[in-house]
Amino acid sequence: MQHLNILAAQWVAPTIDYFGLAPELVLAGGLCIVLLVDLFIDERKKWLLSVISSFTLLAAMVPVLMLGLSETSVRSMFDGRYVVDNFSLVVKSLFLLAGYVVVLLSSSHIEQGEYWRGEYWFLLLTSLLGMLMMASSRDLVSIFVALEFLSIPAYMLAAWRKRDPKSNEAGVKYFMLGVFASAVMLYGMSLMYGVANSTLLTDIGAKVAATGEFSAVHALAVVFVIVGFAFKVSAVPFHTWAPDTYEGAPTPVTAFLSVASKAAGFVALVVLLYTAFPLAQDVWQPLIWVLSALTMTVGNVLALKQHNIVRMIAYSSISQGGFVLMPLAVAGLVGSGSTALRAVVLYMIVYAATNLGVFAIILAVSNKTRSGEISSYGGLFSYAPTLGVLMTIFLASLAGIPPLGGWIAKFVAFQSLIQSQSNWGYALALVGAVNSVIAFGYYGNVMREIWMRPVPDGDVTTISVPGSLRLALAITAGATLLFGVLPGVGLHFADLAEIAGAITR
Amino acid sequence: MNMLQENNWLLSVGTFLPMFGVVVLMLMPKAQDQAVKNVALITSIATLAVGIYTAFKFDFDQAEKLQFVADAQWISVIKSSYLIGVDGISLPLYLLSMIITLLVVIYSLDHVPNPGKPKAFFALLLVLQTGMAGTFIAQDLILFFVFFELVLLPMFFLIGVWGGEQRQYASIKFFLYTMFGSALMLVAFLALFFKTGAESFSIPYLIENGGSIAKNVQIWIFAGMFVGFAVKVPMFPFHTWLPDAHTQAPTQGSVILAAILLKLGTYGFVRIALPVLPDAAREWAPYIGGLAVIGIIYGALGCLAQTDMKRLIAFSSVAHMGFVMLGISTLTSFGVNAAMFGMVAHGLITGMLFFIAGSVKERYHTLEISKLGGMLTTMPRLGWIFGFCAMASLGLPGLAGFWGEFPAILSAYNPAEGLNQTVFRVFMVIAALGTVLAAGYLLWMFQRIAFGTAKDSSSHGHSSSDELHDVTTFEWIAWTPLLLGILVLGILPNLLFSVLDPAVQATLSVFGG
Amino acid sequence: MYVNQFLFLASVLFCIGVYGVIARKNAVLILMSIELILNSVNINLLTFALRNGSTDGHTFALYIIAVAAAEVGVGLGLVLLVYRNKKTISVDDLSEMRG
Amino acid sequence: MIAQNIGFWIIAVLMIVAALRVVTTNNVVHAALWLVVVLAGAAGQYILLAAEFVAITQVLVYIGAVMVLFLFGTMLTRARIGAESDLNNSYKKLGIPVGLIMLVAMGLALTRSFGAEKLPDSAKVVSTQEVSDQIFGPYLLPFWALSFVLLAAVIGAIVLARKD
Amino acid sequence: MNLFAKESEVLAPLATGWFLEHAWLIPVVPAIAFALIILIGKRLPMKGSELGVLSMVASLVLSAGAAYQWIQRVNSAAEEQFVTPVIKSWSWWQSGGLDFGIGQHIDGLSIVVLFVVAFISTLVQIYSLEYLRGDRRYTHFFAALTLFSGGMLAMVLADNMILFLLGWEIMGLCSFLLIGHWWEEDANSRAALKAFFTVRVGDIGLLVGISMLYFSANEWTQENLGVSGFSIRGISAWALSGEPNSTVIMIAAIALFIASIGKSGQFPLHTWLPDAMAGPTPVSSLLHSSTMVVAGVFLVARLYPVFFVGLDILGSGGNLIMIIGGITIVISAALAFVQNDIKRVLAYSTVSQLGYMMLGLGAGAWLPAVFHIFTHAFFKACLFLGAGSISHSASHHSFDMKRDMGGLRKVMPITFATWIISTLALCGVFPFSGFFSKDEIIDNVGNNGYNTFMIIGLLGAFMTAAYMTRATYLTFFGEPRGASAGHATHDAHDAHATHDAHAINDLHGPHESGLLITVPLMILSVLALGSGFLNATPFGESWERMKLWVEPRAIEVVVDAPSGGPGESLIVNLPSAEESHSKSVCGSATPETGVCYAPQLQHAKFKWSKAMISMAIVFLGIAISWIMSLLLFTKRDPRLVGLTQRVKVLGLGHNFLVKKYYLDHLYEKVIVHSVAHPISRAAYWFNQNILDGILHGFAKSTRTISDWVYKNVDQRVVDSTVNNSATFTKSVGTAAQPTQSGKVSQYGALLFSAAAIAALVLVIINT
Repeated sequence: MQHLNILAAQWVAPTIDYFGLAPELVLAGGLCIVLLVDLFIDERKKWLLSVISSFTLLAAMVPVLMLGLSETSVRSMFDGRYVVDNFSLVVKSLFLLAGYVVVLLSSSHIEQGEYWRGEYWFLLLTSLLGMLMMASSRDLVSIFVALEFLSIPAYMLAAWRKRDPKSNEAGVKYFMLGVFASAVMLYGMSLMYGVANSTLLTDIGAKVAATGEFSAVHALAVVFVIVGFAFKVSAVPFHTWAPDTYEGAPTPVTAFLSVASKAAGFVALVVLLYTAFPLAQDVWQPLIWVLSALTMTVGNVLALKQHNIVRMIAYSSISQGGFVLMPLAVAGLVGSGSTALRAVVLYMIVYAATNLGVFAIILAVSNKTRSGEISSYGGLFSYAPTLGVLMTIFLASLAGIPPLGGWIAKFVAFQSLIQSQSNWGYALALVGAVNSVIAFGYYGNVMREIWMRPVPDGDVTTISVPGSLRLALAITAGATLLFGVLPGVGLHFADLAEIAGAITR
Repeated sequence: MNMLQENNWLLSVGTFLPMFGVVVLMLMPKAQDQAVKNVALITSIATLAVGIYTAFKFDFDQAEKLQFVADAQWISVIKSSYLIGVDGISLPLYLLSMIITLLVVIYSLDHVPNPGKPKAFFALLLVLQTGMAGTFIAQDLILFFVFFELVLLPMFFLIGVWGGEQRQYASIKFFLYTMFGSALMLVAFLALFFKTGAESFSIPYLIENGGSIAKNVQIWIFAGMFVGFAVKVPMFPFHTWLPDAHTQAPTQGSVILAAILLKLGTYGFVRIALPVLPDAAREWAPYIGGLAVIGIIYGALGCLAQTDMKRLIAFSSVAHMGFVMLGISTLTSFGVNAAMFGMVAHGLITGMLFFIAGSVKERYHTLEISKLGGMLTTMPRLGWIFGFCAMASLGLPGLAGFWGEFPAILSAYNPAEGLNQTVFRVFMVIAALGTVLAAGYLLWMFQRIAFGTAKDSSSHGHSSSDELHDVTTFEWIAWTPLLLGILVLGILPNLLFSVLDPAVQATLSVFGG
Repeated sequence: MYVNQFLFLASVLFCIGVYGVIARKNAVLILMSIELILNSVNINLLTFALRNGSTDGHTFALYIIAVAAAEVGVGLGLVLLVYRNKKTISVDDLSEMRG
Repeated sequence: MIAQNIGFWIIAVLMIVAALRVVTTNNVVHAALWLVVVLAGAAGQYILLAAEFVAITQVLVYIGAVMVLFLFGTMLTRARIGAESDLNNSYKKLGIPVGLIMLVAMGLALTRSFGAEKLPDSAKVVSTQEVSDQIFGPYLLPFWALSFVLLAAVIGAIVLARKD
Repeated sequence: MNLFAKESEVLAPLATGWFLEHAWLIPVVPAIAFALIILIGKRLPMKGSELGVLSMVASLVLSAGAAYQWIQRVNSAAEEQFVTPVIKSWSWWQSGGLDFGIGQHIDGLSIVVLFVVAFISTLVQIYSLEYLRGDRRYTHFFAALTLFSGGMLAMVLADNMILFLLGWEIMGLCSFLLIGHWWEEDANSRAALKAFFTVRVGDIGLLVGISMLYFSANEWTQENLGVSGFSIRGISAWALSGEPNSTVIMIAAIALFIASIGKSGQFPLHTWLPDAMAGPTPVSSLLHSSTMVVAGVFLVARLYPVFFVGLDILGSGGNLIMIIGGITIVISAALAFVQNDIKRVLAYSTVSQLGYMMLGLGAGAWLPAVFHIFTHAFFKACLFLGAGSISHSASHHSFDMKRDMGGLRKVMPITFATWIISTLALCGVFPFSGFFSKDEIIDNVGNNGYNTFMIIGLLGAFMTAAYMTRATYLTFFGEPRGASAGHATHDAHDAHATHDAHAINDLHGPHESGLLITVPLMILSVLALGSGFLNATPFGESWERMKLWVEPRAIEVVVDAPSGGPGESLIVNLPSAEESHSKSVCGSATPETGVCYAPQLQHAKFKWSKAMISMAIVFLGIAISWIMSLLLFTKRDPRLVGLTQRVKVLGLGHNFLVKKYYLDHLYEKVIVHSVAHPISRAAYWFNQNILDGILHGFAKSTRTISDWVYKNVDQRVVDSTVNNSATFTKSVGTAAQPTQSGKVSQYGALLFSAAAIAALVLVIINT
């Protein structure tokens, strides 16, 4: 007990690297502004809020870029509990840009419904702020708080279309399951703290191993913590909330959940695996293997059954999550760690661009058809060729067809599996290969509607796409093509993303 | 392997020029059909011009070397580079793809299939061209894979949008099948990469180092590639997508599918699978040869059972590609030469047959053989062209088909060292039997369609006298080069062999001559 | 005192909470069950804090209490929202979307 | 030590019984009250674990605030004060095996790892200052973050719950 | 004594000349003409026919020139000096280290056949100018005819087997096109298909044979002669070198012989030939009697050393060639009896005569067989053209002897005269050409000890005489019937009647044909009469010109035989009846000691006694047949008319013959139908149901799996991991709830149970 006193006596205000925190601070400032401005402006001028939000996100990119270019590669605060390293910068920019696109997607959408706009932007930005925090958090408390930080606003956003029972249902399910998962995760975290006597991931990493006196409780802790994030990335069998929530939530929110929120889950998962459990790979590798295989397969086969486009995309994104998990299943093996990390980061980047594009199209099309049925896409190409082509590009990218972004993401994932030269790796690669074929079944089905089927209601008036959606489409389509044709660009960032203090073999 | 690097911009320009055309097309207003056609035509002419200039600059005395090699950074992180080049094996196929695309574009000028949409149609054709040309010039596995896959989507849409009754089913089937193959192929590529020390995806590098992989590993890697390529070829028993795809595809799609796309698979065998994994190739060769001759007979039997002209031609592709695969499976440079020749010849001939089938469909509104007949009386020119192609297809000496078929059979008599001679000789006899069946189904078809008298036209409501016009100008322009090609290559096979031979010999040097 | 007696107490509470969230369909009761689980976590944390002689567990537990409060707030907000629309707070009735 | 131990067991049994009642009672208000027992028991255990500040916070926040929230929620949703028959799922028995498996897994792990390990005897009560030093020291950032979380929760919950 | 012609050091410089050196032009001219006809033929005044005729004339001149210079070359050689062929070769294509040439190989054999082909082609083309006048596909006809000649000539002078194959296949194609010339009739196109297909079956043998020879011989030929294993000269020399493995060369020879069987209509692949008569008569005359069908015979003659060694010609007992030839002679002659169609009679006759050629080759009578190719071409062409003349001018395009002919000798004197001359030649009556060739074959067969086959030959001669007499009687004697009697055309079964514009010409009754038809007939009949004298053995050595010019000449070489070395001679006993002599196979594998080139063969001494016997047999045949015909067709003797109906055995025999030994049934009904229908249908079924089914099954099972997962994982598991199963619910005594989904608690159950199970498993594993 001695040292506690000493610690208490020596308390000094922690030094804070404000430059390192600048992105978060900018965003925090921005969301306060949104909240305040919302109070004082006229209902007709509420569109200003979306402008402020989008500029806030872009403004937050500035310090991110500056940090990326600065000499100091790793900035560590609070005894290493909050670390700004290249990995966090890369994923922060991913969050910010994805958030920007979500703002673009939302701005026209929320004008239409009876939304609480000011609060919508506020919650969206809050959730993003939580994600930024997640990217840098390196201890259990920070990670837990960050997780709730990004989740709680998201629970509410899912229910934001207040008069739509589906939206309510989406919110409740998301909330309930989210709380269940974080409860399980917390139990695991408590055990970790117990055996490591620290909440710092690096300390835990040094202790938590698959062997030794405490191996059983290590295993329990690792499994429980992973379950918490498996929920977040909607890995099967923790995926059950995702289809319902995606379907019921307002579409821009769905886009946000399926991209940013999911990415945040992966970020935390990766950080934990690489810094907190590097010695326990015997525990988590099989778990991730099973999760990955199940996720791909179940997501795919269920997606085949869907006739609602959003629900289908929900299952599709579950299945895509399986592909992201794929490299992690061998990440603990010698020589695979860094390629697996690269694969995960690249997959997240590419997936974000592509999936946001899909949602942009869904928003644009549903503006006209007022339907979520896949069959409402019939003949899209004949009356809205640009949207048709873009949707095709996005879906093909999700299916992993060169030269669109998705292929390089899948490729790198496969690469890291095979690089492990382990039988488990090969086996999972085969499962992935088969699944990437099955996936085309439902992506192709939508393409078929777009190109080969007649217009269901015969209404062939063209779709007028709002400017913000156009911008979103341009960004996402451009990125999808860019990553595919010049994969080096995406890979460069993915390769940059090294986690400080990560132990890889 | 030494490479020649002069003029290394040529291939990139030739490959990506069509994409430029696509961009221009995209920016054009939808309504201007004529302008769309002009752009497509000009693009494909320009592409071919670049291709011809490439051939002109090609050093035929060093056909075994990669030429116009460009090696640029592409995905340095995974050690894949933009490495392109052509040698004697690639060049003919590279040019063939350009020629076929141009001819298809010309043919399409007045034959845009239902439901129209020329802008999209031509754009897809041009994308397809980039993919095909790119596959033949890529010297890096990843680049190869990208181009190999690039052709999938355009073809999917060509079949699915502009195809026949069952087009949606056929297109999905085509796509899933090929994707399945290429997924496994990709896994095999990756395994190859790591087993050779994870140094490079460059094909020349892998050829140098692939042989050192342990044999049983090689066999597994080869298995992955085999599935990928065999689906594309298609070899028995992976062929069932082909008849549906061909039958349902629009004429242009069938032509490109038959003329170029099927070659991607066989090309893959020659370019990648054999030289990189010689030990596995030796182990696999008898099985490949066996499947090839099964394909020959099976395809022929399939043909005999058909009542639909296009489907028959499609099945004949299975048989013909069987000859090609037989040649490849001998692992001798003679056999592979024959296979390469067979690929080009099959491209010209079967492409032409599909053109004819398209024109028949357009005029008679049916492809049921039993409803056709007397073509030689109603449309003598079309009938004779059809006859010419049927003859070429059945391997008549003096026409291009023969030089693919006969040497392939010949080569099976004496396969490479280490292969079981008896087995291959049995293959040879079976393959020779296949030539008879080929004569059977092709001439039978010709007899039923071209000979006899015209069938009652009431079966297809239109007045036949107006519909049944003979070969049109656009058709002439599109077909003449193919017909000439069939004839010229038949009389002067050395035009092609002299280019192929050094490269094939160099490629197969791993098998010890 | 054994470490395990606290830990087992926590785990029993946890499992009762798990039973609760599965067995209950009243949304408020589910939220209560969750509180059981969160409390079990806190017992764990404090047990370990004592075992390890560190204060981090206390801090952690406090954060959990705070967040749990926020969650309950949000949860009840959602429950009220649902109640207003559906006149029920049975989560079993929230199964419009499925499959 | 023995006194503490006796205290522990009494409270523990109480807690478990109360917790079981929380998840089995047919009366929502009863459940809430049983929950109070559990939470109070937990606070007692915290004191046994030398965590006075947490125990006090537990009482203040949980029993003081959260329970009130629950009761408000119960009333706002017009739950009957008396017993209700449809609080449970028809498949509630599923919860038993799930809970048991969980318990087995946890019990196995805990037994194997901590076996007969004992807590240190001379447990010094952790002072509030120590906790605050931590919160405003290394754990400052989560504290800030928490303020945003609570803000968001308040604003969001109001928007969702209000009539409009 | 060495019995093999050897090419060794040149004793004297051999004469050569422009025509010999440029013999390759002979096929090139028609090939160019073909292209021109196709391209511009229709615009020419005579619709392209003039190009065809001119090119054939040019080829004829070139061949004649070459023949003349070849004779000079032979004359310039010393006694016993081997006359080396004029070989020219250019590289055509290279592949895989192999070089494929294109070139000419001119020796006596090719000179003979070149001349024959060019000559008959020229005449037939001239004949066709009239015969086909007004045909709607006049130009096409001449194009195909010209292409055929080009192909055949190319095959004949080919210096290697690839070029040979090329010519061979082109002929097959032209045969297809020409048989199917009047394709509007289904029967014609079927016949064309059948012909092509049957020949193609034989072609497997050619492909296999060439391949085997190439790979077996190539090394030796490259080393010793510097030519590829495709080279005819190389293969010949290799076959005689003692190198080849006896099994390999035997299989190769059999394979090649199968091709010959197909092409030359030998038993059992002969059925296509009579059907091929569906083509226009000039085609039958040129392709299906005098030239194309002898290609099979030519193949055997060309690669004689291969067959000689491979099939052990001159060995004791028979060999495959002889047996097939013998069977063919008798069977097809018998079939000729029951035909009513004059062209079919001639077709079976052709098959039978080809059988003689095969028999000769098989029995070591190389020269007589080649000579028979020569003479047969003239008289058979003449017969066919005569038949054409009848149908053209007298019988309204009918070829039915019984219905539409009879008594034509008065109306068509020239046709009749030429017919009679050719018939006599065919029957082998002295001094017509057939006598000198056919009798020589029979004679040599006997001479080489194959007495059975000699008897078959004589039997064949008897039958030939008999069926030809029957045909002649039916056509030219008796009373005119049907169309010949001037009756209106009644569904004439030669198809072209319905298409030809010149049906108008036939409005008037039977008459003699025009000059364009009769002049070729007369020329041919003159040759049918006189060509035999080119090798008139009865008149002594000096008359045996053909032997001098055509047969490879032997030289005496002392074979030095280092003991056990490769130069050692092999002594084999010849089964000759006359004098026993040894046959040595050249064992030398080096050019220094000479390379063997052709087997030396014995020639039978002509004996009038034997000739008289065969003559007697022929006349007996003529006489019996004449009397029978007279009784049957003119007198309508009740004892004979309807005999086949009355006597069952005879009826069966007749029926058997009419049905062509049921071979066609075997082919069409059994083999073709079983291939084209059940087997291919089965294969197609296999394809659609099994292979496609697997695919569909996969798709279906994927769907099923997804259904299953959908129902069981997403709904039932969610419903409760184990609880949704009815048993579990029962066991806890509560009523089973209807399956529901989308319920938070169930989701929660899944979440917690998955976490619990994963934890349990991993905890257990990791401790």
